[in-house]
Amino acid sequence: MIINHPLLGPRDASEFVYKGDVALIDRPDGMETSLDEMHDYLHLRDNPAGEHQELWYHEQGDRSWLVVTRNTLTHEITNVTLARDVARARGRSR
Amino acid sequence: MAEITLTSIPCLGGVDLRIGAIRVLERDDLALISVAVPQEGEAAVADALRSTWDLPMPAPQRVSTAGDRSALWGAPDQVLLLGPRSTEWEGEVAAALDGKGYVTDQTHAWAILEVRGPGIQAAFERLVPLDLDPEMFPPGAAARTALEHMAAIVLRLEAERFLLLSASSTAQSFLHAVTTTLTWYEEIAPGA
Amino acid sequence: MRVAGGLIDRSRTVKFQWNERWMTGHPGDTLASALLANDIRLVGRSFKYHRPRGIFSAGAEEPNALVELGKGAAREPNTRATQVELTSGLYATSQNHRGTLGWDWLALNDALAPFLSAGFYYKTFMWPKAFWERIYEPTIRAAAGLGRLSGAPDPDSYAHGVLHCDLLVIGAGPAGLAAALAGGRAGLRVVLADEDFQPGGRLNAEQFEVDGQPGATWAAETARLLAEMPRVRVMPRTIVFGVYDHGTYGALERTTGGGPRQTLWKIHAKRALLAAGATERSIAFPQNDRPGIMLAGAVRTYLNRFGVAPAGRVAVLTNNDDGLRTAADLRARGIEVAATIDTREGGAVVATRGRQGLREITLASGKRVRTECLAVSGGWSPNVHLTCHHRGRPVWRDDLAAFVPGGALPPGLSVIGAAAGTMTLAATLREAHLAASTVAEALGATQGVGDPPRASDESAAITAFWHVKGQGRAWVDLQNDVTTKDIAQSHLEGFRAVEHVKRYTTLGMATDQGKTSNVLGLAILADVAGQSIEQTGTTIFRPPYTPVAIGAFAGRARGKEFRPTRLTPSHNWAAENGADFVETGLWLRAQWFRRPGEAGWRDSVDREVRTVRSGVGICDVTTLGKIDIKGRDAAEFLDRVYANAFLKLAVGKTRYGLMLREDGFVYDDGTTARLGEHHYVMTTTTANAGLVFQNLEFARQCLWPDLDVHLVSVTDAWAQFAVAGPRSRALLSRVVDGRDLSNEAFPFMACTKCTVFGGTPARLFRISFSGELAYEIAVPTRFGDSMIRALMAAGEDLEVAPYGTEALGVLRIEKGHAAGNEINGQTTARMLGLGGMVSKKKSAIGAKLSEREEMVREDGLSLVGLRPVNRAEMLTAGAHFLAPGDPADMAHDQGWMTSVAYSPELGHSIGLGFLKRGTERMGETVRAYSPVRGEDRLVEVRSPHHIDPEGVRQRG
Amino acid sequence: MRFSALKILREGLTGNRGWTPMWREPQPKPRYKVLIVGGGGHGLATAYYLAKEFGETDVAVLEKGWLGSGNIGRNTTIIRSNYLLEGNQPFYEFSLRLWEGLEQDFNYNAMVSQRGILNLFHSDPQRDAYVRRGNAMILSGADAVLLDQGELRKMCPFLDYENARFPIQGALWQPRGGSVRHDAVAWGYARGADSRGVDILQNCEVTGFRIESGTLKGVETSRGAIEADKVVVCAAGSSSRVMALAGMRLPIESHVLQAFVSEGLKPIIPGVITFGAGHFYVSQSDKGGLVFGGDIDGYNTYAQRGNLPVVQDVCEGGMAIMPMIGRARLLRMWGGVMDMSMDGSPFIDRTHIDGLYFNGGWCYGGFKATPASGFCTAHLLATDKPHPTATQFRLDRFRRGAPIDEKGAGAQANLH
Repeated sequence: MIINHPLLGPRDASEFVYKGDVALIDRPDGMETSLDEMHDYLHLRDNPAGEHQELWYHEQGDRSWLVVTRNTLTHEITNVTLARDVARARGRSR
Repeated sequence: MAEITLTSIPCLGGVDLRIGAIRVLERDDLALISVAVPQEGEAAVADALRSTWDLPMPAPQRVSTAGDRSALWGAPDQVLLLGPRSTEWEGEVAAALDGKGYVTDQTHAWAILEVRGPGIQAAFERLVPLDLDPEMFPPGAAARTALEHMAAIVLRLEAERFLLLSASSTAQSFLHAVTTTLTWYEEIAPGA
Repeated sequence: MRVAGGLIDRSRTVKFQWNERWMTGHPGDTLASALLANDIRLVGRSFKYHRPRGIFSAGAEEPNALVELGKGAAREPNTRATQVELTSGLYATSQNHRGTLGWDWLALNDALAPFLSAGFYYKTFMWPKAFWERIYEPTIRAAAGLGRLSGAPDPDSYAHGVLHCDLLVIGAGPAGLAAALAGGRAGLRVVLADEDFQPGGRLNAEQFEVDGQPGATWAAETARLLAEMPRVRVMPRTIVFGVYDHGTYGALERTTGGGPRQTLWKIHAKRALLAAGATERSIAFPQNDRPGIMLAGAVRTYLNRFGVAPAGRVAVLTNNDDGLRTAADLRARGIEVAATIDTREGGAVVATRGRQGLREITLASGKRVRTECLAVSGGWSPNVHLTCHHRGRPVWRDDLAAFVPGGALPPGLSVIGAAAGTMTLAATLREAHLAASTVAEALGATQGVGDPPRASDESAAITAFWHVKGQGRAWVDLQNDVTTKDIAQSHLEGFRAVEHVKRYTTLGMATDQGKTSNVLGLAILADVAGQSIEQTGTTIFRPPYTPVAIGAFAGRARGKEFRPTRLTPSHNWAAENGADFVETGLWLRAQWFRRPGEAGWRDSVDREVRTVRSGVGICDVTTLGKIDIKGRDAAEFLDRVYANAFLKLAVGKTRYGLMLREDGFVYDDGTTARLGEHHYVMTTTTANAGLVFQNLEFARQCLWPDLDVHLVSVTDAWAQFAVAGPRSRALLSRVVDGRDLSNEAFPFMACTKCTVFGGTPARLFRISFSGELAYEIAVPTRFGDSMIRALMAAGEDLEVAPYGTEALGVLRIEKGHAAGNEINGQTTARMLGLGGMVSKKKSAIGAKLSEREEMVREDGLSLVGLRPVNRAEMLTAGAHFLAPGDPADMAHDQGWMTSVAYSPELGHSIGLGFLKRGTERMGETVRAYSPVRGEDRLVEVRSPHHIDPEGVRQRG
Repeated sequence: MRFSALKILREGLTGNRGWTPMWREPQPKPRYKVLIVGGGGHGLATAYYLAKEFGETDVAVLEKGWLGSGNIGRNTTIIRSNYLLEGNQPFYEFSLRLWEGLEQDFNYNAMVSQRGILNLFHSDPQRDAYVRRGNAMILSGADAVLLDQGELRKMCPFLDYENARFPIQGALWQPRGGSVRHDAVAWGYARGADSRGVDILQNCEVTGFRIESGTLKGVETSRGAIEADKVVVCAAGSSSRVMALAGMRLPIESHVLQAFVSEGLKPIIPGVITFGAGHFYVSQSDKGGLVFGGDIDGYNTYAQRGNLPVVQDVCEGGMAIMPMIGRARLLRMWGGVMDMSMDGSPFIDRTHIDGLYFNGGWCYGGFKATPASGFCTAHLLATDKPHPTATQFRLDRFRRGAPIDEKGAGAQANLH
């Protein structure tokens, strides 16, 4: 696979480490989080057969975490963005 | 214990060899300093680099150069400064940045090989996974990648002159990978 | 036998050996053509019945002519003689026979064939039960298999490479050459790969003309033109074997000359054109498997390209016009055509004779014809293989009686020429030219592509004909001995899905992957089932297109180069000083330092431990992960990634940090030192250094993107040494420049930047893994070698000695520090006795889920120390704990021994382990039961802190 | 029809014309007591044991393609019971025992071949971990032998003892481990279930569940609606997709595991061998092919194919321990879609929907589990109680904090 890094251009996927569903960004922080919320965040995945947004880490590159939109049936990649930007857009900050 | 002073020993013993037409030598004379750019601090770092050394901020996958100093793009919030090795430089960089960036000397984390000579781009086809076509990777380009299971930075100085950086702990394995590649290239395409 | 013509170099002779006989051929020959030139007809045996087999094809589709190449460690089994370039001294032998090739005892199977029909083995060999493994299976295994591996390491090397191009053209036949030419003229970066050593494909095998020249001449000329284009790379001997994601193609190049035997290329191509041609298939008729029965196109290849006639007299059986050309070409070379049998005119072959080589065929009319070769053409199947690698499904075309590419092709791949079902030359050339022009335009090329090459279209009309029904077996898969009867039986038994038939009969599962048999088998199945081929479906092809050596996939990564080796800065010094090294992840670390007079490793380790406990020892601990953490929010960041509190760590202080995974289990531990207002240095375990860094990056980029915190791995930047033992302060006081190291000025857990030996920058930490007064001192890596020598010199009068990982382990077990054996990803902080460290005041990573009910059970496991009741006994790790008197079963399992050591200080063996309710059971005796070691010991439960439980020494 | 040597002899002498179909091709009935979604190994085994052990024959197996077309048709055929944890080991030992009597039980030769499995170790800590594992195996009634390098050399002289990057110190050996002809398992179970009255409905894809106020009523399929009292989903690889039709989210990701087979070779590898310092395992089939594999590709996918880096990684592992295979050629590579669970262990459990049961999350260990999985699922369906060896395969175990995490990799599916 080739991941088209938004800053570095196409790179072989073997330079990257895969983590999984982009929802892992949405960690329920804070003391008032319930065990169930935390359980669901960590364990339950949509696992779609089709378009999937997922986290990849450019370990053998610039160490950026990326959000890759990839079809799990065809492996076609339609979008790649820096995860930091996605995280901010999803409301994460400090 | 004033009578003892420590000496710096090159990672690869200052290796300098020729394989066919290609020369491989260790560059133990270079220093590498990481400058991390604080949140919202990019302009300040850029100012400092420009005003102190006339170094522009490098674009991704590129190197900017002024005299014997270069700045490599390292990550979205990191610049790597490459220059002549001296004990003072980290201090100099820290002084120049004056708190505008976080400075970490990385000189000793890396072993640096200079590899140059005719045919090098073809030889590197069996080593470097990047597209080294001059249109894609011209002199002044630099990229981090992995080769033979080792992290590396590949920097093109001239059309047929590269710097290869590898972690200092794997320097021996890295050198082996490079020399094997060049030896094979010589055997497969003698004199090319 | 040789005839005139061909593309071989008759001015030179090449000597080679076949089954220990010296023979000659010419440069340009394949092993197969040279064997035929030497009138060798019998070359192998089939898999199941050990039927005699002769050369069947002239290419990658060869099912029969599999040979062992080379001898000794270099022996290469199952090599298709049709693809072996003849070289001087080549050594080839036949394979898969017991006895000689001519007298193969296993041919007895053929006589038993009625009882060995499809799937027979599923229905028998079940009684008595024990006989399967003792008798039946060993017998079957010994008879099965094809060639032999040498059993010795492959003596050759293999390279890997990566190529990038605009256009990859797969196949250098007429379509591929025309496409590459157009692409090259347009200025594209083109790679033209072909499995053959001679570009041209079928042009070399036929009598066609292109641009007014003989086809082979045009091919050679075009290849030369292409090779001169700077952005075009012509790669003969290169087989593109697989299509992977996003325009990545796997290709294998057989290297000539020195260096690696083969290069495995990963080719990244923006576009690719598949010009892989087509493969001829046979017709099923009774006894159609004899040596001498060949594909008609292959006969033309041998004749026109190699100047070889398979026999002096040849008959032709065809269902299409292309097959008829074989007869014409034979006649043109003066070879007698014994019969031309066209199924479209009702012709058929109903029987054949000649056990080890064809002698005679019987026609439908009953007429017997003497012939030593029968050239058969059942039509051509486009080589759609690569189009299926993304699970595209070929579609049937009745007019061609063939499958053509269909379904979803791999993105960026188009198909041209015969591979696309374009079966005539002029049309192929036009199509290829157009396809390359389209690619050039799409990629924005501006230069002209020139005109397409010209040729005339020959006739390729075909009327499907598959099967001559009659007496005797008719083979479909020649290598695996699958006959039409097997397919019929499979259908009878309910195996009706194509995949069921394939799996039940083994059709198409031989080394040729059914290149000549799949479509024929499918047609037979359709016939048996009374349905069309379309309704019957098809199997798809998987990579690789042709088999690829495992060594080629591995490349250089073998032996000591399997993975890179990381060396510590003191490696050379250690090697000079008697160190034995041990692999720790990628690192090589000194395990112990053997001194003269020490009989075994235990002597060395015991001495090293005593040195640390009573004097001063030095250990290279560079391998621990080191991460510089900087930024305005570094403290806040650390407080969130560590389970224990970090906000209030003062500058100049170090703290033990416990890191959990988000699921609440312990991930890693280490110390973090605050060297400046916004500067920390974190240490991780050796094993987890990379993973922890990755997780920290995740936390800073994805969880809290606006924290100002920055990470740099400095593991390789600093040579770090533990200096441990009561005399460590004395030693370091001589080393560190101008600093008071007294307990008051530099207490336990202090840290500082400093210089050593008159100015070399350093970092000093007062931390202890051994439980003794101890420090770790770091200098820039290149000074590491000098540093260890200087430390040893400076401490000579203190009797300083180095210690290795083994002593390090003993020291930490004595002290009761958990390490990798305890922190293995299944451990909670509570189990380690560190439950209290997990702060409830903050939602650090893992804090929440560490509270789950099963993880806080009162009767859970906890870390304890152990010693043998009989102090003379040696404990071993991995023993399970049982209460004395309990039965030894899973239900009564109470934990296990994680680590053991011999404590020179205590004079007996000690251990650490996890025991149910362990903390409540001090003083109890339990069984340490290790049946795989044949051990069963009584051990006493005690505190994990075997020595100095109050920690006086490290604070002293 | 009962198979025997005599039957083969008789048929051979009469032209092999008397064989009959292995299974019927029935039309779906409007209603069954039990529906099994998935005609792979686990689904067919469940049907077989339901009929044979629990007398329940009002059962249909719904298979979207041809029977055995899932992972039972694309795996590396290894059987073993060399697990570490209490939640797993007794179950896999039960499975191995069922394998040992399987062929006589269902009168079909699936070539269960107990030539042993060797787990190589390369360091002292790894040896210690294998000692712990071997002891756990013995405590649960399985067999385990610790081999030092000398003993290993006698069994496998071809391993690289001299020049390996990670020295081969010895192995944990389970003599009863081995391999099985995988397709034959599906066929044997299908035949056994069919002959007891179970309907195997091929080309019958489940497209929805009928659930009324928390109770399952039946399923919609490509061949019409079918009512049932109980439905169990045994569709590993597609578990998330199928269970999503019932509105459930699972602690599972789908990943591809590639597998490889070489050209046929004369026998050279005695049993199963696994590399302890990299990703590689290998055995040699009765036909002579080296059957091998390694790690999953590591990204979510439903495509039954993988990519080159893992192919290379696996072959590197092979060359690292047995450099003689350099000249053996890789003949075929393929991929199977795995249910990778968050702790690497499976589920056999009820769901919160009355009448809906779930069997999945087998990661890449599903083949060896086939008999016990079928048996325990049948047990759960028939008695509504978990089988004693499968009590921990619960869907709520992460909520309770009781993962069965053999590798200690945590809630990261692709690391198991």
